[in-house]
Amino acid sequence: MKYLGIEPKRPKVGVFDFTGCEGCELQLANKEETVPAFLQAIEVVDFREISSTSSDDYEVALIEGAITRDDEIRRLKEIRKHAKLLVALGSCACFGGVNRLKNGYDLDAVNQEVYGTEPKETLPTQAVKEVVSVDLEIPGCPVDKAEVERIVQHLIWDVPYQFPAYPVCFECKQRYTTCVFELGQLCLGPIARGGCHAPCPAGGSGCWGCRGPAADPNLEEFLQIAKDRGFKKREIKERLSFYGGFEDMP
Amino acid sequence: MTSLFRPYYIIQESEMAQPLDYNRRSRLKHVDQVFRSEIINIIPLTDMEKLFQLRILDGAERERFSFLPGQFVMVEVPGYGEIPISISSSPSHKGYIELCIRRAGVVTGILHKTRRGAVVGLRGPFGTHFPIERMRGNHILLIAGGLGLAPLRAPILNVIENRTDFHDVHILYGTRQPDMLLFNYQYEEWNRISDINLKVIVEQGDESWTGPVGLITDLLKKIRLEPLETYAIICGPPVMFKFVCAHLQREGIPMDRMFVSLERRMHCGMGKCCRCNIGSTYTCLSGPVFDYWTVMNLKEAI
Amino acid sequence: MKVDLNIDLHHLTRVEGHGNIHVQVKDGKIKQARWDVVETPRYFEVMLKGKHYTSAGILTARICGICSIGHCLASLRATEQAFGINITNKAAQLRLLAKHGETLQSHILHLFFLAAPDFLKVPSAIPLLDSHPDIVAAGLRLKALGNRICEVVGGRATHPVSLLVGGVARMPEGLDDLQYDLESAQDDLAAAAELFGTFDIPEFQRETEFVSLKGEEEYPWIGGRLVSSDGVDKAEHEYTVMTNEEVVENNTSKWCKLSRESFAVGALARFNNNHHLLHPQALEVATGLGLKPVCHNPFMNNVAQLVECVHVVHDAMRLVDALQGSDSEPTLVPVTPKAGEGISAVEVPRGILYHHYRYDEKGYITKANCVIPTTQNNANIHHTLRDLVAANAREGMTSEQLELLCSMLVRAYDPCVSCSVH
Amino acid sequence: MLFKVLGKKEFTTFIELLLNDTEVIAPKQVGVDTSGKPLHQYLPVQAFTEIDLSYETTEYSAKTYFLPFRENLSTCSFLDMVWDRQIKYRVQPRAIIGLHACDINALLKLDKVLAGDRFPSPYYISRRKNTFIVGIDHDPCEGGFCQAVGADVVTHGFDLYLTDLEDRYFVAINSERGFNVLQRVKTREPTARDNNDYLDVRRRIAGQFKPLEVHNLPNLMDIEFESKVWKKWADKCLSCGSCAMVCPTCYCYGIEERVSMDNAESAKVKQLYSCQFLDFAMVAGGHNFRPDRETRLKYRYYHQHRGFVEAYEEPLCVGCYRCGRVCLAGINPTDIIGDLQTEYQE
Ligand SMILES: Cc1cc2nc3c(=O)[nH]c(=O)nc-3n(C[C@H](O)[C@H](O)[C@H](O)COP(=O)(O)OP(=O)(O)OC[C@H]3O[C@@H](n4cnc5c(N)ncnc54)[C@H](O)[C@@H]3O)c2cc1C
Ligand code: SF4
Ligand code: SF4
Ligand code: SF4
Repeated sequence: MKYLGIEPKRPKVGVFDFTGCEGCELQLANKEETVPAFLQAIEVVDFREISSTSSDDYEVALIEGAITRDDEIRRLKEIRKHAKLLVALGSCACFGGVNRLKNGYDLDAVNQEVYGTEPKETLPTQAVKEVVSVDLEIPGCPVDKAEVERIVQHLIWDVPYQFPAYPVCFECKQRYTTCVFELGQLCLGPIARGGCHAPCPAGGSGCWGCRGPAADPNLEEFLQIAKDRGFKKREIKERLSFYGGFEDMP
Repeated sequence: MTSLFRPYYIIQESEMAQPLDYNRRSRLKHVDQVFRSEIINIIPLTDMEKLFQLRILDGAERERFSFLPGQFVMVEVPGYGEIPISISSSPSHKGYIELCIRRAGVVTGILHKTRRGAVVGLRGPFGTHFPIERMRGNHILLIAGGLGLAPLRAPILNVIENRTDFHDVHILYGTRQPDMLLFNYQYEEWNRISDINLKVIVEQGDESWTGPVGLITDLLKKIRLEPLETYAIICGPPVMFKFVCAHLQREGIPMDRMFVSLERRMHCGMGKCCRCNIGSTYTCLSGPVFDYWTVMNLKEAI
Repeated sequence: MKVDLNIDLHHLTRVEGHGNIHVQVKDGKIKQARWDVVETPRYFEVMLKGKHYTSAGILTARICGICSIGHCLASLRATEQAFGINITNKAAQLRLLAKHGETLQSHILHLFFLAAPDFLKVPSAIPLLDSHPDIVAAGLRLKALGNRICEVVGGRATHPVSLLVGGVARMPEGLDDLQYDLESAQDDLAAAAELFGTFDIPEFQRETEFVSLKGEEEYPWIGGRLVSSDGVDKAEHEYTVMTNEEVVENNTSKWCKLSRESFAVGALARFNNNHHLLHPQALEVATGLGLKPVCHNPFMNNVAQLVECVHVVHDAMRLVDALQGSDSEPTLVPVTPKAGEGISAVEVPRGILYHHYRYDEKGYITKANCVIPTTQNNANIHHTLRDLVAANAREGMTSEQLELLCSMLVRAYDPCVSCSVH
Repeated sequence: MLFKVLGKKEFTTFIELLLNDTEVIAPKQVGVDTSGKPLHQYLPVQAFTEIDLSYETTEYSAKTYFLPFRENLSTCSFLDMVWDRQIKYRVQPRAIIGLHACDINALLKLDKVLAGDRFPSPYYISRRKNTFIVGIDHDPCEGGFCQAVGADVVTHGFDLYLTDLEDRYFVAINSERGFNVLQRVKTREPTARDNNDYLDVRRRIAGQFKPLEVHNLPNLMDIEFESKVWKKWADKCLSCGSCAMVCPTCYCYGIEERVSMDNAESAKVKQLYSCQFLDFAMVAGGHNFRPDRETRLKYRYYHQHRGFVEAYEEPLCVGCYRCGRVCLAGINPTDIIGDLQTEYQE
């Protein structure tokens, strides 16, 4: 619909999946009450998981999943050529996601363990930005559909979108959640990027940092706090490396 | 049993009956109402700035709306956000106001896409103003850098309209490049008015630029001042007004005769959201216009 | 008879994950008829190694974005088996409720948005927004209901956050609203049944072995004995006897077999083995749509899914009722890790899922194995495909028609390919 | 002020009266912390037994019932060039039982900013006027320094205020509304003994506070503007905003406007914010007036103990110590103020 005389353009969107659980793609079909409006605001020209139409004529490419094989690298580069705007959708695409955990092992041994004598082709996990240039990253495991909707709106309006600068803690407080540290559990809330509305601490698991670090996180103090509260190095490390989002941090 | 508490309906209370008047600091509680205003004209100034002429739709509200040079309004594009913008037109001009807006983010970005006829919301005017009354009978320096001409245009027009009230009037304006000059179609007019000294300078000229090249302080050096009978208004980025004010101070102009307009993040304009605090002074209530002495005394102001 | 047909379908659409169909019929002879899974392998079993028990459920949920709750529950149960933990009855009810939400969400997604377009002859559900808005709206409402259940109990629709080792983090809020929504879903379910009644489901029979959990008193979802329609009956921890995984060429997914060259799991298998435990209303829908045990038409898996939707909605109502009236029994019991091995079997939307972990005494995983339903189905899909081609490679059949039929067959299994290559 | 004495049994009746009539918010135990200490929160209650008036403190203040974390300010419906705005203020009456003096004082300070001043906030006033407040006296909470900032006693801003005299409550009545509601139950006039007991309790409470020097803070803040103390504490700050969320007086906010996916309507939502966030003072184009933790942390104290004093002759902080308790990094007002004083003395 037109508003203030601005004719909204309807961007042609392609959705492409690489190594991941397809949970982020699934989110595009979630938040059902606005799905029809969402699908009217954009023109889906390629979305293998829900549609048999396929096309190279897209402006926006949403990339889900990490890159773990040669054919994926080739396919991604091809998509990059067509897309005006390439968006990494979800933590796998943004950081490698949980797939990155395999990078800690020798890949031959990994293959041996799972496939025995018939190893399958695989590369160390890479985030999308490690293979092609990325215009926008939407983190989250899975992504938050409400946030995706807002970002798409900003794309349509052609105005910048700013991710929240605050950490998850803030949203936890706004939900009246009792701090999970108070309950004796580890939580990355103080250093993880907010915007997810803190479902995990509220649900009882503590934050695992799926959205990567908040703007200017105080990692040093966080490590001190975790240590003071008796959490072991191994546990903290496991948590920080879980989604690959804290990979670049010292 | 009748219920224990009678609900209190704020809109029915007597205070609410008063008309909307932000300037008189009324006790009115309906402060979240906006004036629905129509964009009557859009005038592109540069690649980044456009001048918007806005008319309040409701006739009675329009009649009542008045402001002083230096004050700002909160402009709301429903759904996108609300931003502070200085009024760029003359206070004596009734009927519509002019806002010069640079494309910078969400709201300004959307405003730049709207078309004539679109309706936006206005609240205000808010904030302090330049003390034009006090300046009468003095020499006037009006100095702007870059987008600073937007807030300065109101006092410029005000001074021009009341030219006889003032002694010498100097308007100095500088930008980085010639294509960034705002309101260049008006210089001719301002310059033709005898007795107004308008000088424009750019930091980097181009092929077509014939005027002076350099910093705004270069223009200042050429002006002979009578410091104790001069008032100065300086609008522009902090680095610029810091240099200019320091220069003028050395020339002997008292710090409380120089006025600047500060910019801070704002969400309400009413001293509630705290986002514009400098130290702990609300820019929206005690500013945006401050004299230089106050600015010097505000910790973290520049 | 001269029948030449060629299908070279890369990355079949409207299924989860990447798989290819290759068919070549020359002079009426099948040269090849293949279902190849080419999804990139992810090596979850390796990633699990060295992880703390608190991470296992969260990590394995990421095996699949559609059945994340199923994976999480299988993982928790395996860990609890290893530590010798018994969760409370209330926690079990909550978990089952979350599972029902997922089953509903997943089945509806498949039925309305992945499968229905074939029957309505459109490439996706998107054009249906304009042509059949009522159908789309009903589908979205049912899917939303499934997701809401997951959200209320699991804390989030995809990748649950409240399901922990030892039970469920907290008693959910909003059960009243849920009950109301469940009751109001009846009309949409009836509409769905009516819609599927109008669909032309291909007639095709193939004698198949069906594997599922064995229901004792209730339609089975979490844990219990394992059965096959060919008469195998094993305990949960003997799962390897049921799966017999092997690595095959051309496939990043493994293949499984039991009494025959392949077997099937999923809604149809559960129905065939446990139909007598379905809610009467669900059975009525089954009868109405011509689904009778033991059904050997793989396309009828769609109908079995719909029947299960009816069943889980009714069962969810029962669970919500029970939970609302329940006492102050905790939802979470304390957990002390210990060295040991745990195996669990859970019926997820696409069939039976096994998780198997070995723990050290500090609660870190030393070995893990997961057997995914689609992994178990892949061989069967492959073999059925060949039979389907054989039955249809006759005069008048075009490559396009056959491609659609083959695609519909694969989709009928609702394969979760990335899962199968976890 | 009028005083009455209310028996404990009548008090139960009184609360039940409220419960039957309106939404009641009261301190409620929500769990225990790692050391087994009970945790309380102001939450809606359905029965008298859920209320625990002997609570020491709550993690969150009652601020959220006046300044919700998120509040819809208005909605707009669009039609191409024009739009129509709807504003709704909350008017449902509500009662909050068991607020301590500091929390009522906090409301009085918020009143100054949000209900008085040049632009009163209708959203706030509407909630404030529709909330029936019953306060209660209590022994100092751990860490609290309300006496130092003059917030340990409260003389107005409530409807009723209770002092527990073991078998009965001594009730101060501060509003006509309070008076009327109290008339629904049996009360009696205080006797000399009641008065004595009441004053004893007050004296006992007042005698238990630890001193903290704050009177010189407005000046000290300016003198110690460049102090190393700020950096020392700011290095620990996580910029998570928890302090501002639990504080009964922090009122800063941000505005978020959203358009519905079908472009038919929009909502203007106010979200309480924190001055500790990186983008608190960031403007378009990326300039940030307080880019580092040090200036942000300092600003919070500056606002509370200097700016507010300048404007209203009293600090904004009521000494409830909630910010100190919630901070994972252990940043707290007593230590910071203490450090500043020490440094000043050196
Ligand atoms: C008193 C005053 C007068 C101003 N006058 C003018 C003018 O005449 N012409 C002009 O082009 N600009 C003026 N500005 C700057 C203008 O307000 C910002 O450019 C504008 O807010 C950017 O909004 P946005 O939504 O496009 O940017 P975004 O980056 O999307 O900003 C998001 C929000 O941050 C806040 N914000 C961001 N930058 C500023 C800022 N610089 N000042 C205040 N709030 C900000 C606003 O609330 C805005 O909605 C003035 C600012 C102030 C304080
Ligand atoms: S980011 Fe998470 S939800 Fe998204 S594809 Fe990866 S594992 Fe799945
Ligand atoms: S709370 Fe943490 S793990 Fe959970 S969604 Fe938010 S950022 Fe991700
Ligand atoms: S600053 Fe801290 S101690 Fe002071 S009122 Fe706020 S939360 Fe309480």
